[in-house]
Amino acid sequence: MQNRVSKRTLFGFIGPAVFGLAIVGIAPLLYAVWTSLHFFNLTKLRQVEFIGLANYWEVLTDEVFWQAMGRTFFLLGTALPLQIGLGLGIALLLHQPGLTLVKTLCRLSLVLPMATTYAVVGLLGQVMFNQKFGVVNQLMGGADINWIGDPQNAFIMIVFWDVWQWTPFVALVLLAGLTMVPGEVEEAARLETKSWWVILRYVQLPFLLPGLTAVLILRTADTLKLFDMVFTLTRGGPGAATEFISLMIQRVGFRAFDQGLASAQAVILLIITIVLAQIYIRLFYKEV
Amino acid sequence: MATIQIKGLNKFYGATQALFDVSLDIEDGEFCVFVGPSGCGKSTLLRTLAGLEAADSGSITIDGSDVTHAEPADRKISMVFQSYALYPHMSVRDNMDFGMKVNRFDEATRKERIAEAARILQLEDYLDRKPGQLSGGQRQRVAIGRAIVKNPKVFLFDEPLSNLDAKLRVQMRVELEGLHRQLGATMIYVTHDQVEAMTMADKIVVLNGGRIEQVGSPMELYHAPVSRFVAEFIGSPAMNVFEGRVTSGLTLKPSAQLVGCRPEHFELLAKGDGHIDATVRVKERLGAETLLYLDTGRAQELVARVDGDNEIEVGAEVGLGIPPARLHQFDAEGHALR
Amino acid sequence: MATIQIKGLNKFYGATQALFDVSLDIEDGEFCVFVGPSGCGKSTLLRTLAGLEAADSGSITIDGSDVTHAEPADRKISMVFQSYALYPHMSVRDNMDFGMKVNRFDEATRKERIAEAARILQLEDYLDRKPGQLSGGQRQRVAIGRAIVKNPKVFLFDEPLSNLDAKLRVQMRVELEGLHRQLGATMIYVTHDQVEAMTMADKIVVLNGGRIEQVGSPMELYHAPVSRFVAEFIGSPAMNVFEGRVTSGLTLKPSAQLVGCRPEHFELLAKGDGHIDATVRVKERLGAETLLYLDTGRAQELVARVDGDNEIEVGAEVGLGIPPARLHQFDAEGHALR
Amino acid sequence: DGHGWSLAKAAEPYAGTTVDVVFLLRPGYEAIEAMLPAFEEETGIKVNIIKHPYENALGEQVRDFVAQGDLDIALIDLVWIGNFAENEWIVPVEEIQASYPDIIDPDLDMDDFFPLVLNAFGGWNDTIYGLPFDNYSGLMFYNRCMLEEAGFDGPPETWEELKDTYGPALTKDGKYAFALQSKRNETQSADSFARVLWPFGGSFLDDEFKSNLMSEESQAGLKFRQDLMQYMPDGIVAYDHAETVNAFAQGDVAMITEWSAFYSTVVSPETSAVADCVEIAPEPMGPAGRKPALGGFSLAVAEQADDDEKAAAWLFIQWATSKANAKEYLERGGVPARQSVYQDEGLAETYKFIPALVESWQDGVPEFRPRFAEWPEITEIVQEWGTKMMLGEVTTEEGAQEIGTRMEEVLESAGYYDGDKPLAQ
Amino acid sequence: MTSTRSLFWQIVLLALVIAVCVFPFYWMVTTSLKTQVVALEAPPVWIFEPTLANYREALFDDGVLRTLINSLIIAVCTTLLALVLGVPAAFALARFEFRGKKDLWFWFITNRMVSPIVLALPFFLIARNLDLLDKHITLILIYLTFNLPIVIWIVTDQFRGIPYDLDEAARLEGASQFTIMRKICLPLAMPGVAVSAIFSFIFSWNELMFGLILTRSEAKTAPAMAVSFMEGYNLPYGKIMATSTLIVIPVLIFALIASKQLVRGLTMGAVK
Ligand SMILES: Nc1ncnc2c1ncn2[C@@H]1O[C@H](COP(=O)(O)OP(=O)(O)OP(=O)(O)O)[C@@H](O)[C@H]1O
Ligand SMILES: Nc1ncnc2c1ncn2[C@@H]1O[C@H](COP(=O)(O)OP(=O)(O)OP(=O)(O)O)[C@@H](O)[C@H]1O
Ligand SMILES: [Mg+2]
Ligand SMILES: [Mg+2]
Repeated sequence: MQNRVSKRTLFGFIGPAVFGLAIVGIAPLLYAVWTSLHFFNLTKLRQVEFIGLANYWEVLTDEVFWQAMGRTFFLLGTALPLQIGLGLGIALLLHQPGLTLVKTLCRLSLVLPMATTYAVVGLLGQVMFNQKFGVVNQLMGGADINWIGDPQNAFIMIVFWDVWQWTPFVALVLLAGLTMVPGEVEEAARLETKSWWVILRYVQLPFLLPGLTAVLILRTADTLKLFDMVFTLTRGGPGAATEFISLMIQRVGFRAFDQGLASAQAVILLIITIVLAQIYIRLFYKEV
Repeated sequence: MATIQIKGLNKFYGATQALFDVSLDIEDGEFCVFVGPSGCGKSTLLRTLAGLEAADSGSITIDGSDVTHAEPADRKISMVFQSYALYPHMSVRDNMDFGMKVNRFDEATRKERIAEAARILQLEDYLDRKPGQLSGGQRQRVAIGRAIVKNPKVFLFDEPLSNLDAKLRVQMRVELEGLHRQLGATMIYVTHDQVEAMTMADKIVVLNGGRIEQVGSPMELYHAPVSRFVAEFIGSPAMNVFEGRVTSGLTLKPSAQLVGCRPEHFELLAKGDGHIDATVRVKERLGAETLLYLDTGRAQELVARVDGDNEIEVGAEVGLGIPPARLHQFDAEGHALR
Repeated sequence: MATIQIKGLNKFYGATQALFDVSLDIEDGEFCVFVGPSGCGKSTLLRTLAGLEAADSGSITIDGSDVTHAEPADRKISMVFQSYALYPHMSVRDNMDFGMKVNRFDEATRKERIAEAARILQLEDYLDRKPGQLSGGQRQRVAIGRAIVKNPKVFLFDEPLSNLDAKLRVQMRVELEGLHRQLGATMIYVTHDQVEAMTMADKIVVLNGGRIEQVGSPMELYHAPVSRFVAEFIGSPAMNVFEGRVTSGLTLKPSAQLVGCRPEHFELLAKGDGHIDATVRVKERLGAETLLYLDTGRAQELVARVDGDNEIEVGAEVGLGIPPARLHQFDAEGHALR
Repeated sequence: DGHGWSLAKAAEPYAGTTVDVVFLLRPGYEAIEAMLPAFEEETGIKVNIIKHPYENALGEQVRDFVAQGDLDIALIDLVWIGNFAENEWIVPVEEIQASYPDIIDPDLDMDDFFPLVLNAFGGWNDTIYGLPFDNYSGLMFYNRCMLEEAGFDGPPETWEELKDTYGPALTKDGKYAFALQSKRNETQSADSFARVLWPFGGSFLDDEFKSNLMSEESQAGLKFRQDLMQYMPDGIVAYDHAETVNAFAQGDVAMITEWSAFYSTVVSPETSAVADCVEIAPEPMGPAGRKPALGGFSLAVAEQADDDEKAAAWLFIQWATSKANAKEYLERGGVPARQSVYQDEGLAETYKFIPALVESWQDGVPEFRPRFAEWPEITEIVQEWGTKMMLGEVTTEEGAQEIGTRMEEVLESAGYYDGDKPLAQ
Repeated sequence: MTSTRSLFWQIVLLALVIAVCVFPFYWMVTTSLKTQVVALEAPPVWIFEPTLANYREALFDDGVLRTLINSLIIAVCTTLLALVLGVPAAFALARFEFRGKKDLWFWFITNRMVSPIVLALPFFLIARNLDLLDKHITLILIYLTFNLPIVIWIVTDQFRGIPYDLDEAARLEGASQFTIMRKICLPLAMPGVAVSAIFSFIFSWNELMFGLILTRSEAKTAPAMAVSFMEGYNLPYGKIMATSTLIVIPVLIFALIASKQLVRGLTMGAVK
């Protein structure tokens, strides 16, 4: 296929999107880069001055920043495998033939977590995980677990909600990938082996890779951006147990009002995200 | 190598029945072809044999052991799919290797068998390519190679040549026949191309609407079809079947309603000399042979097949003779009368 | 209705050249078939004619006007794709209507033309169905209908029958021929099935590796191929071509290296009576005819085509006679010698 | 009235003006909101209230002032005043008085405000900007029934006593002696960290504005908090006001030190299971005295408002904090800062917190939390390391060291150490 | 070839998935029907006398209704805008040859990765200068930064899956590229368009940070409203859950209606 169109046609199609994104996306971003090179404290706007890379230096040498970063990647490293594992399980379950009604029901209920507002998840978490009147402790046989006030438990709780909310998305993406496997190819493999694992690993997985890459990119970006749910659930506490990178940036930028520093943090975060996305694409994405 | 017994097989898809009480014996080393129109249940029967579909009743025995409820992987069969079903992300070598690897064959055996299959199928130069980089014929051979290396008791083919062009189809047909001779394995082959059926089969099974219509050797089916359906299905162009009463001078059985004659069996005579008169409407020259489309003045057009050099002109009026040995007779329900 | 002149066409895909200096004249109302092996440039030539690919040099004239740089839509041609390319979300009616609608034909004309096309193609009952609800043959007809309603000067077909099964292919072939007669339009038809080429073409263009190998009527190509390539390409099974020196008793031209004889032209004689001796290795019975695969003791196997009733046995030793009129001779480069 | 001044008349030129103000979701604000129709009717001024939780209120206002937005009135927590004043986002009261002599209520009587409260909430660098509006003092709420059951006939006098005597006696059967809201937000720095600093003689800063957290006194206070935690519920570091008040109201905790504003919650049978047992006392004393927590808000006219809006804004502030309305405000759940209203003996019967409140407003520490512009940054640091300290992730020394270093960095870059800025807090 | 036993386990697992997905939602709804006293009862009660008071209060006293309408306007408009801008761009990425295509694609996707915290303040200041604060249009525009990439990502992929033959057939008939997109490819890419519309809607509807910072009252969004009840002083759990329920219901209805398309549209095939 070969489809070279005139510049005018091409521009007619992509122009509006590029233009639109440039305005709403690039302009503020450039502004943020500009602020990151300045001492820029909202409550001290008279003292704005160019300070070069000093903010970046401060971020890069700030232990707390890297702790938050490490915590964020720890969350990613805990939640994402769970989401992929459970999502894959659910996708495989839904991919089996038969039981149409239950499966339709299941697919519909998968939509529920995805549709739930992130901030609401946090609020709901406060209600359900409350040590005293929370239903979670009740369901665990009247356990007296302090979820929100204990650093470790609070982290587990965040993982739980992240997994609850995003596993359905992963499941649906993987299910879509599974349906891309030609039926006869799957059957050819079934003639060779009884093991579902072998079929998954050698036959279905290659078809799942594009979807998995998409999941990796989106989930990584979203985890690095994760804010609403944690903000409404623990606000980063107790201590710094759930202070992920975005909460930290928000704290620096909007509570301590040091926008220069916050912008530098955010720019570094963005660079990390983009590098990771590129790595994912290089590493995992193979065209079937 | 194995014999296969199918007994009273019924298969439903939801409410629709795809197979009706199918029973069939296939000998060890036989090349058995399933033919029939689209939707008649050929694939269903094959897939039920393979275990990809569960039989609703009846039994399947391969090599003496009942496999009706066995897993596909346990039936010691290989299957070649219409779409080839190659693993798109694996090289030719890995495609062939996969089945052996997952079944933990040792390295040496695997290498050896792949080399052997590649030699037989002339795939040596392509072992490291991906299926996407192969032509249709080559893919087909890879699919067959994948089947061979398993050393199965039974090969199943579901219209393996239907995606190939005519030339390649002929070539692959010959290759498959050679393979059958070479391996001596039992092979079951689904097609709706009766040239394939005729040339390859030891035994042809004609299916119609989920039921077995006739089982026999190619020549049995060609010369002695048990029904109008089989008569018209086998042979190309199809047998001319028409009402008996339009002929003159033929002795027909009392219950014969319809008579049939293959295009290649008409004798072209002068007008009035044969059993029916007709006018040549279209002449189709195929090189080695020529087809004549003949207008009898009735709704039904007849086809005659003559030599490539035949000089008869469009518009010529001829008489068609039917040699008695070539005459087929059918009753009102389409059953052949002998 | 239109004549087509192609002059010195070259076409590159990146660095690879797909067409080499192709020149060709097609008469008004002619049915012209492009044949050739896979990858020889048939589709490329057709698509360049249609304007879907731009020519790198050379010119295309349709009906006297130079269209080399015209938009596809301005060339007054219709094209039927191998995959049909029906719009899956539109009904049959809308599929046919689409082109007229975007070209702002008035309502009455559109209705009339669709009705007319549906009548010709017997699609009246299916006008409101979606392509997904049609059989292969019906889809094919819709694709043709979509081409017809535009009332084009030229029809282009790119392997339109290759997705159909053998039976349907024969049927559609006859329908297409009828259509050609009926419309009298210039048609260009790509295929690699030479049965199609032989039966349908007024003129066959044989392409090989991006070059035109021979242009001529079917019988010209069958009887007088200009090269070994054409000789082997036209006719099924292919012409037997083998070294001249293995024969005895034939008068060959001095530069003749290779001789050829079609399977249907061998005379079966007693051993030693013909020009070559051979042993029957395989006998393939196709019903109306039988193919004999003959071992001459050399690497090359010969094929002979005999009557369906021929009684010769596998293992029999025979002599093969080549009637002088049926003998083809080629020089070392494969050019035919006359 | 006698002066010939009336609200209606003063407001006449400004009728139809709308003033925008940020309010919190707290009883004091609900009280004014309920009283508002009277004001609007009388003046024709429309007050547009934008509600935010405390945690968002500062950011919201800062952004608005930075962007020269719509807010005509600033709602100022006492720790924000330095920030607002130094950025000149708010107008000094004197300036209003000079510019708009006609709208000044002759009954304004600035001296009637508790001086401590007026200066701390509304004043910066000897200038008064805002009038105290929603006013708190730290009080001790205790459950008389639980204490009596354990054999105490009154609340502890000192923090030591609370820990050593009341703690063990009241912590049992899933009940706890005490709860100190310590969530990682302003409660950590204001309600928890600062609360143990001052009574033990500690402070955030010394006279040179260097960290004083490593001093013996500061450390004593912080260590005391660690020791006290054994008598507090688990997860106290996740306790905001709501959890703390709730635990007290459900009878799970015997004593809390909370803002006066929660009085209505703990004595209302609708929200409290222990309404009948609630008693109020001043916060316990430490080695350095009582030094109770001090907090509250003032309202000030925003510099960015146009002339009419400024006048209208002042009229509203003046009305909301007026002597005349103080009683109604109190009865509707607010806590006024007018001395006159508390002279009414009858009220102290109904509102048991009044004596303790009045007492604490006599000698509080205005810089209980430093009120300079850097507080928003510093409070974040204190919140982070204060909670880590409580969780045992760092020792009190390590935490204090960390806070000190970071705090000094902030103050350094703010220019306090090279004499650019006066050492005002 | 599924035995009864494996069928049983399948049902058990599916039921478990359904239960885990649905339970929090169920709890949210039931809590929203509790009075504050019931909501705080420990251990929590499952059977109680439901009250609609929380809804009444949220909807009519606190103005949640208004914020829901705001959210609806914003989410619908930004979704439509993202589709209008994104679908043609996706078509160009899927169908046209031009230099820098991959880079352009990646740049589009990159926008999805930018943390809203970076953009919020600059956007706030810009919007302030243009007098766009607290206006629907501001959020509609800024939400493009995460909706447009999603639309382009999913729809490009869908367009790629449509046989190119169809384009050529239409071109031969004289259809312009725009007609080809609108009449031929778009109807066939509907699953992808629907999915990207769902996601755009969900992401916009759920967005909190921009909503908090760029709106105040006129254009205040529902999530910003829900969070604004979170005063540390006395959490009205019932009311918060009632608001939450009101927020979740519309997007849920929308998502359930379109859920059929979800799997077909989510192939995410071509990352390149
Ligand atoms: N998965 C299925 N669900 C429902 N019906 C089916 C299914 N597979 C096949 N059928 C039906 O069963 C019958 C037999 O189908 P089958 O595929 O065996 O035919 P076939 O002879 O292989 O046809 P073809 O030559 O077209 O491949 C048909 O009527 C078909 O519609
Ligand atoms: N888009 C393309 N880009 C690069 N090379 C191409 C492209 N299309 C065709 N070719 C090459 O051009 C040559 C001619 O291809 P073309 O499709 O015309 O062959 P064909 O005769 O139609 O073959 P077939 O019978 O397989 O359809 C082939 O070598 C092919 O690989
Ligand atoms: Mg089939
Ligand atoms: Mg082609």
